[in-house]
Amino acid sequence: MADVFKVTTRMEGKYAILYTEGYINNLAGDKIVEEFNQLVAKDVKHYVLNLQKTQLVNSIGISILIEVIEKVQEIGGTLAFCHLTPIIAKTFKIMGLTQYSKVYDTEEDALKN
Amino acid sequence: MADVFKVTTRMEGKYAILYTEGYINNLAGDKIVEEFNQLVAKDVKHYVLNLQKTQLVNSIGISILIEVIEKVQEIGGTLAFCHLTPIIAKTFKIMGLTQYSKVYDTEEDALKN
Amino acid sequence: MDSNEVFLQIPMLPNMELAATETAHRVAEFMQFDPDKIDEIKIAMIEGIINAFEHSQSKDKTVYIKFLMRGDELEVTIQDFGHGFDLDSAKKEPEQLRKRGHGLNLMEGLMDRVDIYATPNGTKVIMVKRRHSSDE
Amino acid sequence: MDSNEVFLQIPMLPNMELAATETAHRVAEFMQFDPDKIDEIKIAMIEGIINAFEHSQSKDKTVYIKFLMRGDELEVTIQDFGHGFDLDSAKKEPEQLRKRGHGLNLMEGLMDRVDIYATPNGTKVIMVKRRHSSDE
Ligand SMILES: Nc1ncnc2c1ncn2[C@@H]1O[C@H](COP(=O)(O)OP(=O)(O)O)[C@@H](O)[C@H]1O
Ligand SMILES: Nc1ncnc2c1ncn2[C@@H]1O[C@H](COP(=O)(O)OP(=O)(O)O)[C@@H](O)[C@H]1O
Repeated sequence: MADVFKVTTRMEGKYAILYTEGYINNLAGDKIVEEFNQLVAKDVKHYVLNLQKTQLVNSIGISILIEVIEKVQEIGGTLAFCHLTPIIAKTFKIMGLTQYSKVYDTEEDALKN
Repeated sequence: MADVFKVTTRMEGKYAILYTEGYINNLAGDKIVEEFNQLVAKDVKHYVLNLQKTQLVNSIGISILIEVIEKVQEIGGTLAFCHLTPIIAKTFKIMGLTQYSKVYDTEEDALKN
Repeated sequence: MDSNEVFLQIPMLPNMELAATETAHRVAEFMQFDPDKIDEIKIAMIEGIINAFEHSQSKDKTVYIKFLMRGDELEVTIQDFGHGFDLDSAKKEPEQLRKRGHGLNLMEGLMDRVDIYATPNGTKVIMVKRRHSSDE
Repeated sequence: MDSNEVFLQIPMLPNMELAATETAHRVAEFMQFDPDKIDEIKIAMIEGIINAFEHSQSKDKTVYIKFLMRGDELEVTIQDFGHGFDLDSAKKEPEQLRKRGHGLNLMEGLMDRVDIYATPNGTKVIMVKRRHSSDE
């Protein structure tokens, strides 16, 4: 398990792809918001969160992601997730995230749609 | 941390390079011996153990590696280690392994020497 | 102690819940649970433990965790000696895209059985996961 | 319990020592030990724990582990209620390429201080690691 949470961003066309690494708890959620705010300031509207390197999440961390989803909706943008482990996908479903943002298997799929 | 220990082999010239993944305990040591015995049966004499994906070892696992070193010496072969974490290198030193087999930083270095 | 029990006491400090999930990992692996089931146990446990961290206000600032390996079943007990809570009002229906208040739902959604005993002397969450769930 | 203590009781079962090393990891990370020092603590602990597994013959088949965060120091106690051993005869000089018998040396080589109390009622190993060792 990655010990210190990290988030990095790669731009592809109009999309910002955020890669998380490690446990998404409240601190990790805050780091994602920080990264996201910088991108919004640069007028980026379309986001993909690639969670391939995240095995564990907690509901506080995810609640922060919900805030991000809301903000993206406010600016008329889109946010999709990809590379969720089956259990993180299940967690998102229980928490109702999947109603508000799309979940794709791969980054490619997320960018195509 | 890898949960189930794995060892895989790649041949390069006269060298067999064994890649370990996960905690080297007694069971892992036995798996390495098994792999090694198959290679000896195929007349391979020169070995490199790449421990890049091993973070933890215990002295029982390492004692089994010592047996492997002895067998290699018996058949007039060589065995080198590479990609040890600093603490595994320290562990090997305390256990006296570094007197009997060489330790290299990279696989390249191990194959050159 | 029976050799089918594991005890862990953790202080309410950042990321200490991961000590518990890693212990769960070893125990469930020993019981030959498959990796997805192990992840389900881990996320459910995180929710139980961070609830105690966040809400219990226990004076000893400690969470007591017990793992009981019982044949095909792993029973995990998460206990604190805080002030407890009212289960009925906590279990309100999830609103649309409600931000918080998913912990109890997650535990129930991820485990095979969850029993919660909340009293003014503390909270005890007993969660059970079976190696072969009936719903799969 | 003080909030600077962590307790763990593990049964003598395969790989259960990894539950203890992961707990150590979280505790040492919280104390801001650097990654190499954390690995040193983990390998030293593995040796103490597998010794109890292999040699103690304790009837309760349990190892009791305590972590004490004490300022810059982490103190780890590993205890079993087995038959103990004679420390002087166990600490013989290492032979050339001796296969077994490195556990005690490893603990001493990897930690800043190791005290062993072995009696016919069991063995207690107290190991200390400082965040800033003097030898580095
Ligand atoms: N161990 C506990 N001690 C005290 N109160 C608790 C405990 N666990 C849960 N609760 C109460 O139950 C409520 C619902 O918990 P949960 O579903 O996990 O959502 P959240 O933690 O996001 O509020 C909490 O807000 C809290 O009031
Ligand atoms: N917890 C323990 N209970 C009983 N005997 C022990 C314990 N720890 C160590 N010993 C004794 O000390 C000896 C040396 O231990 P160690 O240096 O770890 O080497 P090894 O375990 O390879 O024999 C063991 O062989 C055993 O006789």
